[in-house]
Order: sequence, then C-alpha cells, then structure tokens
Amino acid sequence: MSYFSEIYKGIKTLLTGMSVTGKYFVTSRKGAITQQYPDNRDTLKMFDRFRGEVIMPHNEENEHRCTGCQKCEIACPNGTIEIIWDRGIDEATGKKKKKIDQFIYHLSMCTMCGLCIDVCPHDAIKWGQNFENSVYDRSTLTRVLNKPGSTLMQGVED
Amino acid sequence: MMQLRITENVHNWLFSVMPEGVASIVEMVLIAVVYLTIFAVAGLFLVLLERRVAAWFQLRIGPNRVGPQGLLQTMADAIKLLTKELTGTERADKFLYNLAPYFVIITALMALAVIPFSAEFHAFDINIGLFFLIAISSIGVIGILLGGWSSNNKYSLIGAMRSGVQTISYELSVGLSLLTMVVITGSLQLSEIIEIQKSGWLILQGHIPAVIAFMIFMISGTAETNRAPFDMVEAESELGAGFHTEYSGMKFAYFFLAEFINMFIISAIAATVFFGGWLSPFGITESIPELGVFWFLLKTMALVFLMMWFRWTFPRLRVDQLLTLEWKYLLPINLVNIVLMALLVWLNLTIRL
Amino acid sequence: METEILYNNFKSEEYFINMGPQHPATHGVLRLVLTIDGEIIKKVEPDLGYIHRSIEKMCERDSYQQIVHLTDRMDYLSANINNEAVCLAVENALQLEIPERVKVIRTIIAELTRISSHCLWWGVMGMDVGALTTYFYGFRDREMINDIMEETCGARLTMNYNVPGGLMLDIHPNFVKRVKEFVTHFKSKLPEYDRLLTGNVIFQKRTKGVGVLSREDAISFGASGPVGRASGYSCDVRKHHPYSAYDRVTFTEALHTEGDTYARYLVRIQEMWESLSIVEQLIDNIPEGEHRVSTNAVIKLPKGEYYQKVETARGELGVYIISTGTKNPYRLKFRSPGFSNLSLLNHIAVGGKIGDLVATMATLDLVIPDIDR
Amino acid sequence: MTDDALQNLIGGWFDDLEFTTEESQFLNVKVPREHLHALMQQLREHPETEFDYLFCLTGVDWGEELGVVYHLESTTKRHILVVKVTTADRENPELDTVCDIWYTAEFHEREVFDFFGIRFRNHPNLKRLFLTEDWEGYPLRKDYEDDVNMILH
Repeated sequence: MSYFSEIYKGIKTLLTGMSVTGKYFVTSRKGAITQQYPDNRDTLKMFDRFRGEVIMPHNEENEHRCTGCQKCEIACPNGTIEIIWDRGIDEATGKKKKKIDQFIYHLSMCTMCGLCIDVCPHDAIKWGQNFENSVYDRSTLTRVLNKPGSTLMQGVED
Repeated sequence: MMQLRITENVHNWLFSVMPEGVASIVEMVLIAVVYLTIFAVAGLFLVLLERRVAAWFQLRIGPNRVGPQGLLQTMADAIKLLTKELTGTERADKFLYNLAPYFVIITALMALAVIPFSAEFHAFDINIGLFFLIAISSIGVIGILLGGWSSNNKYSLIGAMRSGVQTISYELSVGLSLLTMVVITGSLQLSEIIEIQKSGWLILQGHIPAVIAFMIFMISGTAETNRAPFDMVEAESELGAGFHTEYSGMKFAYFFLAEFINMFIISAIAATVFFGGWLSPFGITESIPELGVFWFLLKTMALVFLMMWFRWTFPRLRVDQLLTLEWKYLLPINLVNIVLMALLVWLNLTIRL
Repeated sequence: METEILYNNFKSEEYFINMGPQHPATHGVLRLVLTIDGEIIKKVEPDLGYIHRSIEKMCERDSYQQIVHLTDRMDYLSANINNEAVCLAVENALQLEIPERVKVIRTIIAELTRISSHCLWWGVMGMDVGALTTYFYGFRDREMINDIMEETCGARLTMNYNVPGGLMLDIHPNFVKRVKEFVTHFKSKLPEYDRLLTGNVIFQKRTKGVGVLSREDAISFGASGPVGRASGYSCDVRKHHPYSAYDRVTFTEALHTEGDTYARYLVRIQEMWESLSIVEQLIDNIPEGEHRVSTNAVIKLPKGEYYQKVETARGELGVYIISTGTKNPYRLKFRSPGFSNLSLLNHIAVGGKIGDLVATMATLDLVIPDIDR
Repeated sequence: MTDDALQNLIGGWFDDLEFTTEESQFLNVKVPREHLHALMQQLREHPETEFDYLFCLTGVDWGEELGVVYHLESTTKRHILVVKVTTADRENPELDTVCDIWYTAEFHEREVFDFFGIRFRNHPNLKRLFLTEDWEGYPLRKDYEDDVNMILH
C-alpha cells in the first residue's frame, strides 16, 4: 500500500511545484524582472551613492576644490590616483603654495573601494554615477580629472 | 473540401501532364520538400516557443529583439549556426562523428511522415502506423550513441551511455502504453484510430486505464526525447552538454532541432491516440474538415506546453533513479493497466458516445 | 554469486575526468580531477589556485584600512561580513569603543548579506539538480537586497562599507523602509521556495542520503556553517562567540543531524528564516548616534596577535593578525570556511554518482575566490 | 577549562613547553618540534582537554625561523589553545604532520607547504596546492623576491 501512497504523494508534490511556476507563467508579464537595459537609459537612474567612477566637480568658474594634499593618493590601495603637483605663487599672499598640475585617475585600476573619497578633507573628489565605462582603447581609461586651466576654489584651504 | 481539392488537384494535374512514373517521382519530391519545410518551420517555431514559455515561467520577457516580438530570433540563430565553424576533436571517428546528426534528423523526419495532420494531410498512412512510430523513435538513439562515442570525449561518452540505458528502458513504457490503447482500437493504423474516436476520444472511451496510460506515455515520452526532468543525456550541470559537447555549428543545430521535433512527434502521437487527433471536440466543426489541422495543432501544442511546463519546473533525476522509476513503477503499472484495459473492453465497459 | 562472476568477468576500468576549471557545476574556476568507475566516483581531487591572488601577501604591504577592501574579493557573496571580520579584529586590537548604532547596522547588513547569499545558493542549488527556474526566483529576491545595499553602501557586491571604527557612511534615509518592504516580500516568497523545490519528490530523492557527513568527521574536517550544523555540530559563531549585536537578538541555531545533502539544504532554508527574524528584531530599534568613531589616519596595531572569528554565509571566517606594531600586519591569515568545506568533498562524494557529486557540491556552497584567496 | 587550569594540566605532560598569554587573547604554548605530534595527540585525546576542532593552521615566517601556529578549540568544553612550533632550518624545514589527528590539517598543511616550504613528515599527499608544480620559491616567506609579479609600495 505504501507503494501507491508514495506514488500519490510524489505526484502531489510535483503538481504543487507546477502550480508555483504555473502561477508565474500567467502573471509574469506584469512582474517580469528583466530590465531592458539600453532601452531604459532615460528612466534608469542610479542611486546617489552608487560608485561608478571618481569625478572632480568644478564650478562655473572652472574651479575645483583639490589642494593637492595627496591624501587620496596615499589611501588608494592600487595606485589608481597619481597627483602631479607644482609649487605656484599665491597671488593674494605672495607665498609659495602647492597646487595640482594634473590629477590622474586610472579607472582601469580602480576597485571602487571609496577610500580616497573617504579620506579627502575638502570634498574635492566625489562619486560619479556613470557606469558605462566600456571603451575600445584601454588608455582612454586613464583620465585627468581636473579640467585644463582650472584653479583652486577660493577659501578651500582655510 | 478545400484541402482535399488542393492535394487531389495537384495529384491529378501531375498525372495528366507527365507519364505515370515521372509523376510519382515528382510527387514524392514535392511531398519531401513540404515535409522538410514543416520540419524546419516547426523546429524553429518550437525553439522560439520554448524560449518564450521558459521566459514566462521564469519572470523574464524572452526573445524580443529580432523581428516583431522577437519572432525571427530563432531564424537569426539558425543563420548564425550555419555560418559557424564546424569544429571537432582531433582523434574523433570522423565518419561516425559526421554521420550521427543525420541519423537523428532522418529518424525524426521519418516519424513525421506518418503523423496525420488532418484527414487528407497525411503523407504515409500505413496499416502499422503506431508500430512504425515506436520502431523509428528508437533508432534516433543510435545517432546519439554514435555522436557521443565517436566524438572522443569522456563527457560525451557518459552522456551517450546514459542515453542508451534510458531509451532502452523507456521504449518499453512507450510501447506498452500505446498498446493499451490499441486494445480498444484493435488497429495500428493511425487514420483508423482517429476514425474510431468519432464516438468519443480514446481517453474518454477508456476512462481510468486510458488516463493512466496517457500519464505513463507522457512521462516516458518525455524521457524518450531526453528532455528535463529526464535530460540525463545532456545534464548541463553534470556533463557540460553531454553527447553533443563536441558538435558545433549546423551539426549541433541538427541535434537541437531533432530534439524539438521529437517533442512535437511525441505530443502529436499523444494527441492522435488519446485526444482524437484532428477531430474537433464534440464534432463542433465536423462540417469544415480543413479545420482539422487547426485542432490537431492545438492539441499537440497543448501537450508540448505540458512538456515544457515539466521541463521548467522539475529537477533532474539521477541516472539510477531514472531506471528505478521505469522498472519499479511505470512498467508494473503499465502491465496491470493493459490487463485492466483488456477486461474493460471484454466486459464492454468503455464509454461510447 | 552469479552477479559476482559477472562482475569479475567484466572488469571495469577506472578513468579520469576533469571537472572544471570551466564546468557549469563548479561555480567558478575550481578544477576537480575525478577518478570514475562508470558513473561511480572513486576519488575527488581538487586542484586549486586558478584565481589565487595571494591576498594574504598583499595584506602584508597594505594599511589596515586598505585590507578591508581586499576581503570583499574573497567570499564575494558575503563581502560585508568579511569586511566586518577585519574591522572587528582591528577595533579589538585598538580597544576602540564602537557605538551601538554601528553594531546594530552591521548586524542588519550582515544578515541581509546572508539572506542574499542563501538566495543565490538556493537558485544555484536548484539549477545544479536540474530545476532551472529556481535560479530566477532566487535572483528576484536577491535583487531587492542588492538594491538596498546599492542605495546605502554604493555598490552591489563589493561594498567596502565597514571601516575600522565604524561605517564609511551612515545608512541611507530609505534604508529602514526598504528593508521592511523586503522582509514582508520575502516572507511571502520563502514558502514558495519550499513548494517549488523542497517538497518536490524528485528533489528529495536526489538529496536525501547523499553525501552523508558524520558529526565527528565534520568537526575533524573543520566544517563550519551550514555544512557543520547539518551534521548536528553546533558551530554557530554568532551563538558561541557573539560579536556586534548578536548577543541581544534571539534566534535559534538551525541544527539537523542527518548530515546529508538534504539536511544542509534545510539548514540554509531555516537560516533564511532566522536571519529574517534577526533583521525584524533590529530594524525598528536602530539606536541614534555616531556611525563612526575617528581613528588615526595611520592605524598602528599594538604588537601582538589578534584573532577574530565571524559567521559568514558559508561558515566560520577567521582573521588572524600578527602585528609587530607597524602600520602593516606582519602576517595576516584568513581562515576561510570554503577551504575547509572543500577539503571534505572527497570524503563524502566517494561512492556516489556524478549527479550526487554535483548536488553535494551545491550544498557545500563553495565560492572559489574564498578558497583560493 | 580556564587558561590557568589548562596551563597546569598541559605543563605537566612535557618539560619544555613555554606558556604565555601576553600579546594574545588566547593561551599560547610554544612546543619544541620533536614533541609536536605527541602533544597534539595528547591534546586531542585527553578527556580533560579534548581539542577536537583545529580551526586555524597558519604558517608564519618569523624572520629567522619558520613556524606554524595551530588554533585549537574544544567543541565540548569550548576552550581555546594556540600551539606554536618553529624550526630554524630555512633551507629544509621539516615538521611532523597532524593530519592524522585532524583531517582538516591535510589541506591546511599543503597550503603551508605551498607558501612557506615547510615539509610535513608523514603527510599522505604533500604537494603544491595553489601554485604550479614548477613554481620556484615560497611566496609568503619574507625573503621571497619576484621582480615580475610583486608590487611593493
């Protein structure tokens, strides 16, 4: 008798399983989890904290907040950030002062750990939400974050 | 009457313009072309259907990029496969390796020939139709065995051996469950089997044993076509791709298409034997015989869908459990079922409308 | 007698088969050299190192803040718990007083990580035994957790959210709301998992009595996490060596005694329920306060040895730091759960079929970067 | 069992054991390598200690010496002991295996052999685990140099 009850139970569990998938078959067109990525570009918005790439915001006067303290360069585990700096003369005080020449960011080496942004004392660098970083040439992943001719924002260091 | 006229007109016209011998040959070629077309279209359509159905079971959308609603997706895949390089292992048995896909595809085509799509659309109505189908469907496994063995790959070999074990076992159940129905019909000819069902589909005529036979047929039919949950032969999480690991391009596509055609054939047999083939339910469209194809395809597709439902719900059995299921459960039940059916027929307990 | 003669006459030959490094069931670049007699497995020999990055050596050159992000890349499915392990070790060494808020948030995030890891495991488990649909159902629920993580931590997989001294950022304002949404959603979906797979007769036949591991062997092999608990070995670090906020929540340790694949499966399913209950207990009572205590920019651990164990989704992760008082660890060893769990594969898979091996491996829940480190 | 009780008990078994709890949260015991296997066997089997769970086995390059650190826990008594053993021979370091006492040691000792080159006597299958068979040197040793693959700050 256990032979038949086993068959009965077996078939019952199979039908239970089929009812689960069957339910989704009927309702899935509403609840499809697929995101049709390149088509939904307009509506696709990443979260504010999403770590896409490191960017350096500039204001309208082409000024950034980076003093060239190199804390980020030290904090980075992979050597992603390289700061080439210079000593310029501060026009206001006439003293020699450190300023960045190039803030080089190797996106191809970045692990998005966030230590550089965490350590930055002046909020000069931030996370960008762009994640479409595929390129044909690897060298284009090495970026200079400060725009040409940009200068340090007034009052950052004080 | 339209259908009748097309086939008969073509037949008459051919025989009127040519000598008899030539006309017969031309007719055969025409039929072959028609069936090849059906094969290709049905195969591609079924692949698309499978992908769509799978997607809907899995909360996805499925192919929707190529063509309207993704209808041309499988066509694009076929073209891609055609243009792909045919690779193989170095020390494969080249002759058998190349032969194997054709074995599989030819048997599938041969089985297609005896399927009655409608009263007139029936290429080869031999009096041993069912027997022919059972016999042909077991030849297909030779292709799989050859392919697995000759590709000189251990995974393929394991897959092929599993396939041999599986088909030999489940052959019995397929045959016996159909035999159960033959007890009612008393004929192996498919057209006659359908004729008998004008007084009620066989699944109703034979009620309890017929339902059991149908269930056994669907289970063993799924196993015969090597589909999940019986896809021991491919078992991608165990064997990679099983017997066709080393096949690429169009040769792989042959195996792939044959699997889907086999699924179609199993469903078509079930529709014919259990659900009255091209007969409309309760004879509602008896006056329009050209709707026969529609009813036949509808029933077949419903059964195909059932097989897909199995596939996308159940886990795979292990190879020894597969044999346990056959020899400990299906076969004894089947034998008892035949006796039950014979009693039913003898005592005239079948239901006839 | 008769069968014996038959068997001796058809002397079978054993052969080797390479499972992996590219194989659907090894979930990564694990290579198993199988010795097989027909379908029956005679020996399983893992060949490792395909993605060994020598994280332990890299740690010797990095500062303690930098080490944390490397642990993301070990067991990437419980990245947050790995981070927590290193941070706890460093904090204990520095004897930092960690705010309650941090402890609670860490616990919630760790449990969410555990659920997400088990969701993925459940989907893959189904796929390994041939039920392909489970994968998508598991991923649907995991996706919600990933979104929560993305909103709060900024990344979906390798979050690097913990820092020595607390959390890199405070939780996102939406965090509590989203977690609550997820808890209600997942409570309705988890029974579905059971209906679809657990109860299924084929699945039970495939898993019951397969890959049996006794309690003694489990301990001797250093099995931990669900693998150990399925053998009746109470090894939950959260119970025995509580850290973060685990001492103030109530949960039962999922214990089974059969030790087979099915028991390991049930333990993980039960763990998802327990994790949900832990999250529910904590989510309404996140204390106010700082999300971080400040540490020196250059952390120097006092000379000595520090060991910290945590319970990741796969088992017991140990972080063993030997410090000589400099800004880098002198030696840092990760005792990864997957490594010990893999070592017992040969013991439990021998005698089974190829299908059994796949099912067994699925319930060991191996993450190869965790083994290779 | 408390650390002191453990120290009293174990200290009576062998003469030259060095105990310390400094710089560590567990009780440490340093054992000469000729007593290693006997001590481990005793720790595993003695009803008072019952250290049945070897949860961590670490190879360490102490500079002059190479050593192995064993973290032991008893699943019944829940006490923890750290056993340390060292060898001064850097060219051909050899220690006794403990994988007949704890199965888990088999893989962990292979890992230590792979990275530190410590040979474990009586190990059933001592060969490279992660690295290829023809790899030269032992990467986790402090004096390991690899100009191509190593990045040092």
